[in-house]
Amino acid sequence: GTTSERTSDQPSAQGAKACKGADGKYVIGMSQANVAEPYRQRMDDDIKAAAAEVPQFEVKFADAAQDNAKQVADVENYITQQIDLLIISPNEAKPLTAVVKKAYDKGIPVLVLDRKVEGDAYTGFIGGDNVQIGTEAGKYVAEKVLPNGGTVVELKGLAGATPQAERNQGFATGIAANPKIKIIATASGDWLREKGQAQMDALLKANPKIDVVYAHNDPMAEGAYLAAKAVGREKEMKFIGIDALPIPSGGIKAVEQGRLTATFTYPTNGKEAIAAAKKLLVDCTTIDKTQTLPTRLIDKANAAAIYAEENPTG
Amino acid sequence: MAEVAALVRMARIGKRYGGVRACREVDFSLGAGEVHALLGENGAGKSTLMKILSGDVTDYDGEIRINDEPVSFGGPTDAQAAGIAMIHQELDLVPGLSVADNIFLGRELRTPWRTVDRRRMDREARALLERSGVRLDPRRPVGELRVGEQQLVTIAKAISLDARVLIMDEPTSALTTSEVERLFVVIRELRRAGVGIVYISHRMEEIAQVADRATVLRNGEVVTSFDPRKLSTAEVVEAMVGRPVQTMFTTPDAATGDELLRVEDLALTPRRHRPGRRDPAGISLTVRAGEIVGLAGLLGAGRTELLETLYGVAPGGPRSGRILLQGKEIRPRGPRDALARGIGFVPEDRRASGLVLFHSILANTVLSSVPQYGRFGVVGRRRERAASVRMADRLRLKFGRLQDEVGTLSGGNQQKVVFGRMLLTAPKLLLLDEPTRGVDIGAKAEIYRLLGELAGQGLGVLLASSELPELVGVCDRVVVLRDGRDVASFSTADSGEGDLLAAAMGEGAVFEQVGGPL
Amino acid sequence: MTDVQDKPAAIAETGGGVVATLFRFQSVFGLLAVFVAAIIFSPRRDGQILFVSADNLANVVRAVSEIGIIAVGMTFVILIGGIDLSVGAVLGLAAVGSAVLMVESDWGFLPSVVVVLLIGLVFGALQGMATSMIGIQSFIVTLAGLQIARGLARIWSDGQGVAIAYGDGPDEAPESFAILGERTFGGLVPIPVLIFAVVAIAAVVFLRVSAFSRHLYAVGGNEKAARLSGVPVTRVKIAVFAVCGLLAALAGIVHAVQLNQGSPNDGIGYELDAIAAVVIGGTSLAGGRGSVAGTVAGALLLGVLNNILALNNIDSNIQLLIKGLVIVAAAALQRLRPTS
Amino acid sequence: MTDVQDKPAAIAETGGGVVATLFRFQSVFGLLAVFVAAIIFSPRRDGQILFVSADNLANVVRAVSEIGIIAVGMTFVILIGGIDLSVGAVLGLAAVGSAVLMVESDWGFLPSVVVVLLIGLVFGALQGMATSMIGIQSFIVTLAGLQIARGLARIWSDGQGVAIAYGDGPDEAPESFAILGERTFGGLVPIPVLIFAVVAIAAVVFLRVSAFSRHLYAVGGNEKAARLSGVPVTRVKIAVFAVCGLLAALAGIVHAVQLNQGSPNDGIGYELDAIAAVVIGGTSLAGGRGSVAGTVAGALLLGVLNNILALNNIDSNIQLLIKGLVIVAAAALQRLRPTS
Ligand SMILES: Nc1ncnc2c1ncn2[C@@H]1O[C@H](COP(=O)(O)OP(=O)(O)OP(=O)(O)O)[C@@H](O)[C@H]1O
Ligand SMILES: Nc1ncnc2c1ncn2[C@@H]1O[C@H](COP(=O)(O)OP(=O)(O)OP(=O)(O)O)[C@@H](O)[C@H]1O
Ligand SMILES: [Mg+2]
Ligand SMILES: [Mg+2]
Repeated sequence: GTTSERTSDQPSAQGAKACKGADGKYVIGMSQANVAEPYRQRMDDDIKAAAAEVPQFEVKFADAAQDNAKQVADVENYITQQIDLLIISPNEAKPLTAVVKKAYDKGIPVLVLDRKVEGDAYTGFIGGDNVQIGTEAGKYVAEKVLPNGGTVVELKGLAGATPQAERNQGFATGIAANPKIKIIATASGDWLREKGQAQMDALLKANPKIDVVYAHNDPMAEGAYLAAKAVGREKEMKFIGIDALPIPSGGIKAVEQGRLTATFTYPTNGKEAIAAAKKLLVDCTTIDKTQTLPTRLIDKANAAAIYAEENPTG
Repeated sequence: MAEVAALVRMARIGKRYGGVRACREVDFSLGAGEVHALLGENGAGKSTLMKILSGDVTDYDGEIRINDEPVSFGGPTDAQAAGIAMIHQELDLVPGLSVADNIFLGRELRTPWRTVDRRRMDREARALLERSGVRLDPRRPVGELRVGEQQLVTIAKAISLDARVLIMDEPTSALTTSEVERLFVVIRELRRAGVGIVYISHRMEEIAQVADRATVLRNGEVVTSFDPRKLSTAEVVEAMVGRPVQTMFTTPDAATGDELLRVEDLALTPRRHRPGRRDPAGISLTVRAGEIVGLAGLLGAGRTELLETLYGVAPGGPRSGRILLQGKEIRPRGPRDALARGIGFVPEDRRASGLVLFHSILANTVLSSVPQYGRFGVVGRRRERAASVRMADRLRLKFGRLQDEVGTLSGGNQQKVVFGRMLLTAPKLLLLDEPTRGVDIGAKAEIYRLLGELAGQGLGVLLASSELPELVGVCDRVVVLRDGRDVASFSTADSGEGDLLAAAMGEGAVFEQVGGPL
Repeated sequence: MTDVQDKPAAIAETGGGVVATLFRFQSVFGLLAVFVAAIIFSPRRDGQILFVSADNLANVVRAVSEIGIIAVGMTFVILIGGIDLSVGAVLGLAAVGSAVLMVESDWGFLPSVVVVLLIGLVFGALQGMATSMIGIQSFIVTLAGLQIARGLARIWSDGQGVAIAYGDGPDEAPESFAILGERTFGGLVPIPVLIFAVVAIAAVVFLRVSAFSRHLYAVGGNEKAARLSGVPVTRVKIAVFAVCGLLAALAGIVHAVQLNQGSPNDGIGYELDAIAAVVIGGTSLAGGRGSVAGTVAGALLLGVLNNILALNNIDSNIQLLIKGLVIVAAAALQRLRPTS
Repeated sequence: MTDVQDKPAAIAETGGGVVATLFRFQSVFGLLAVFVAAIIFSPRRDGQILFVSADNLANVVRAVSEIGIIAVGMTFVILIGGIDLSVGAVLGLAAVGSAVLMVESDWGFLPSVVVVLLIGLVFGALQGMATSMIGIQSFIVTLAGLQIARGLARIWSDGQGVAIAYGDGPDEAPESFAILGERTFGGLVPIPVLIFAVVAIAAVVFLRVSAFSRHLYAVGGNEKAARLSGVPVTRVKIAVFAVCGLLAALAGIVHAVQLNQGSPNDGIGYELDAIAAVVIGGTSLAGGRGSVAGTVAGALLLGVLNNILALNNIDSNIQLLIKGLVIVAAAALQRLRPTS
């Protein structure tokens, strides 16, 4: 990064200068880490939908395709275009810190979604808490699903991804309350449905008794379900996922249709980001530096209702 | 000459390649049942003219008439449909396919279920091959055949087309005398059946044997047309080259020096057997400084393999016997090692193993010697240019500019480039494998003159050739190989082609003198 | 690229006799070695070797069936001296296509499948035209094709996976489609495996008996010779790329039915797996030599390897290392085959 | 694969004269076209063309510097008729290596950089040996190399990105390293751009003047002929793969410093971008012809294209389509270069 300009003494980036009130027209740049992940595609969609409600806003989207360097370039291009506000969902924290700071120092308000950047050179962070989600999932298994103990296999996300580590760590904390629960195997499904399926094929083979499959996201849980179904063992075990995307191929539908037992929402924050942008640009107020959205348990009881709630127009 | 029943008539044919005019205003005709020889130096435009006739080259000026009907071919298939088949100079075969598949490529025989009738193809291929006098398993992949065998396959393929016009572009360049004889039998049969044949060759003695008429091209133009039985070789050559060429062959120079190379009972058992390879199985010979020693033998006698072993590129495996260079035993480990010891090698298949066809003449000429023209790993541009210009002059290379792609040169001139590359390494011993294959008679004379000159300076030469006149004319001594062994050695001062052939074919073989008056 | 070090070798499909048989045997040599290793290293339960249980073997083959189907098409393309990097993306496009047509557009089973296969066919044919008629190297044409197919799939699906539920309703796919994902022959053989087997056998037979296959080998072995012999080179190339696209689309359908969804991100990186299967199977990237039988062996080798690593729960990073080394070893084994 | 349809063309580095000049001109032709298009389609603000602002141009070149450095090495490999799919993974390995050595192992700037470069060199050389000495096709060797390098990077970094902070502390990297990411010449030229320029110029000069380059072209043009002419083919191949690995490692260092971290997932897919740059630059995948100048033009073309699409905020899916089409168009343009 560029280290020459360390002048973040102007508080304008807090929104003061950027704010032109309700008469202004605002171009918002949204830098997405990777739309190939359904969760992030949904985040873009949520932002698009929410921004459509704000006539002053025009949102542009860029996709870094999971490449830090590409995302740096995307943000730099936004700076060149002199956008009015940057929303970024960083691929990784550290590599994007410098360029986010650069935008912020230039007076562009920055909203960071889902994954934090380092330092405090941004206007606001909105995100979920993966450790907490993992803990909730663990507690749910420990208290509701296997109160008398049992065996769990864990399908992890891509090695090296932060949420993977956090969802793993949180879950361990969550089940710690019930020492009769044993994680008998873990495997890496790289967030992918087919990878989850292939790994589960082998896990089923190697483990005659599995009570719960905990997957770090819904697609892997679905893949595991398909693998179990193929050998007729899907009824023997419960499948728990994370993300609960309110889309047809998402986890909420899977719970509603009985494939998954439960899933936990990982909010996309899209709606909240536009709301925060509106506060900054149109209302000329300030926002909280950090806004953590809670997770929600989705089970058979509430799945249909929540799906409808998240997709108001159909 | 009876011009009455002209099967093919080409009028005012012109073709340019960039600045090169390969053909200009060429008139050419061919009658049914006629064997029409096409002669000319390398680059005279023979192949180009015939590629035009066979539909391979489609953008040209002039007119072609078949049976007095004007035709215009969009590709080789059209020409084949019109009854014109061509044996290409650069054996165009598919290495991975079997002999039979190659012969019937593009017009496979089918079963009633439209599938390939492999059995019938094999049978017919075998019959075709036998007709040209070859015993080859039609199921063998062409890639593992010798160059000579491949040439026979292309001949069989062309014959199988049952064409009315058969163009043979240097069909015998890799064949030895006995296979050539068989081919001539076939040609005579075809002629009797009314097929018109265009025969291109640089082997003058063949022309008189088979051709009814000959046309000479020079620089893309027709210079003369004549009855080959009525002209002497010297007159023909003069027509081709445009000036009188004196002695074809250098007189053997008896003044030889010390022993340069001694091979003692060399035998090699490759670790991995390759079908069709004939590795040395007990060869002894010597080459003295200033001596040109020939290697004679039939197709597959093991000449190429001997040269490869001496150059260090033979397959690995236990070997017996010794190789001594200037009295010291050596075990050539590879081309670099051999070159460092002063052994140079000109391989037999220049396109596959000699040249980078799309690189410049310059780059190809200096490839083996480039590091020596500069310092610190930097190329000395001026010196390498000078060296390659010098070599081009010395070999009388016919070319446009040094930057031109070597692949655009005519075959003989390509051969000179490979030759020149080795000379630039200043070898003590030169291993030549069919060095004049496809080289015109004028250029051959140059090469022979050069060999004589180099021998005079103390270079030793081991020359494998299938052309008996060349062996007899150029070499001081000829060693005959058969089945990987040396079976005889002759001094050319007191033996002729007949002796060589008899030795090559083995005992009891009846030898019939080839070559009539020319 | 021409790796010129490639030594000549008999080709299995056209050469006859002992050499060819030997070579065919060699092409499954690596597979045998890996298979034996898998048995040795397989975890056991109650004395039973888990790896060789019918269930597990069915899983292994099911898991490779998609790559296998793609690899058959890739074999053709590589035989003519080309390469097709777009197959993974075409798979994704086809998966999305089947899902969207059946679920969102409410088409029937047959029309959906036919249209999706046609899309693959046409996409492949277009790539074949670009490479054979304009003369752009196929690597670059299909690299572009990859991006284009991926882009189309994203646009068609709005970037999200399209879930496939079965039934007669408006947003449901016909039950007949689901059959493609089930098992047959007493629940032993998954239909995808059956499809793969049919494709592979058809390809092997086709290469042995058809005249077209001679043309295909000729185009890859010596294009000029092929042209001079009257082989319709351009047509052969277009046909081969079209078939490769068609098979990629077929794999996409199989993919969608197995995962109950079509996602634009399906099949990322499959092209490399398919190429690995082909090359491990002994087909030369220089074109002109190789066989579908070898490719099937190569695909199974990769499948067995993946399975045994997963059964033993090897750390995913170590898996990467082992897979890399086994691929090199398998390719090195290929070099031992008898050369001409 | 040999795309045999490749027409012969003069080669730039060894031939001289008009044809060569023309060819060199042709290889930047596509770049010029895209550049002009970029100016035309650039958004403007206050009458200023955003695309041509010094800042933006610096960004464009900085963004391509890593791919550019890799593509230079890739050019060498492709010139000898090989391919290197491992470069992206080696970049990741090198990025992880620099971060781990400097931050976790507390090494100094120079030793870290030297060791990381050596790792790239040795990794490349090993791949060169596998392809030249065992004779496995480079596609497969480096496909395996990709997995191995990626696996090693994951293991070395425990699967996590290693953040780079600067300072004298135990868990901090030396400030001297940070300089590699800064700008020079009045804050205008980013150092990565400078490194890329130096590498490119050195490579161009090297290919024009060195005797080694003759050997390199000859190996790619006709390996058998080169061997028989006394060219040390094996050594040339090993050297070329080693240099390619070295440059990939250099790109990895540049990557790490620019992103302030080394992550094992860095550089995924970069190999395809690099190959695209090489081929758009007019180098034939069949080996033996091409130039580094063309590659630089190709890399810049891709960079300008990416930039102008982003500046216009083209939808990322449409971007995929456009990029695919432009790559094909650029390659088709190459076909127009003067043939023999
Ligand atoms: N494809 C080509 N591109 C450029 N020039 C060519 C090409 N083919 C032939 N030429 C040139 O055309 C001329 C005639 O070549 P041609 O091959 O017809 O000669 P030839 O008489 O057959 O010679 P040879 O006896 O050596 O075979 C030569 O100067 C040659 O360099
Ligand atoms: N089965 C084979 N596999 C690999 N290389 C072969 C095979 N057969 C022949 N060769 C090589 O092919 C070349 C051509 O053989 P060639 O046609 O020259 O035989 P020849 O010259 O007619 O006979 P001679 O052995 O007398 O030289 C030689 O380099 C030889 O080593
Ligand atoms: Mg000729
Ligand atoms: Mg020979």
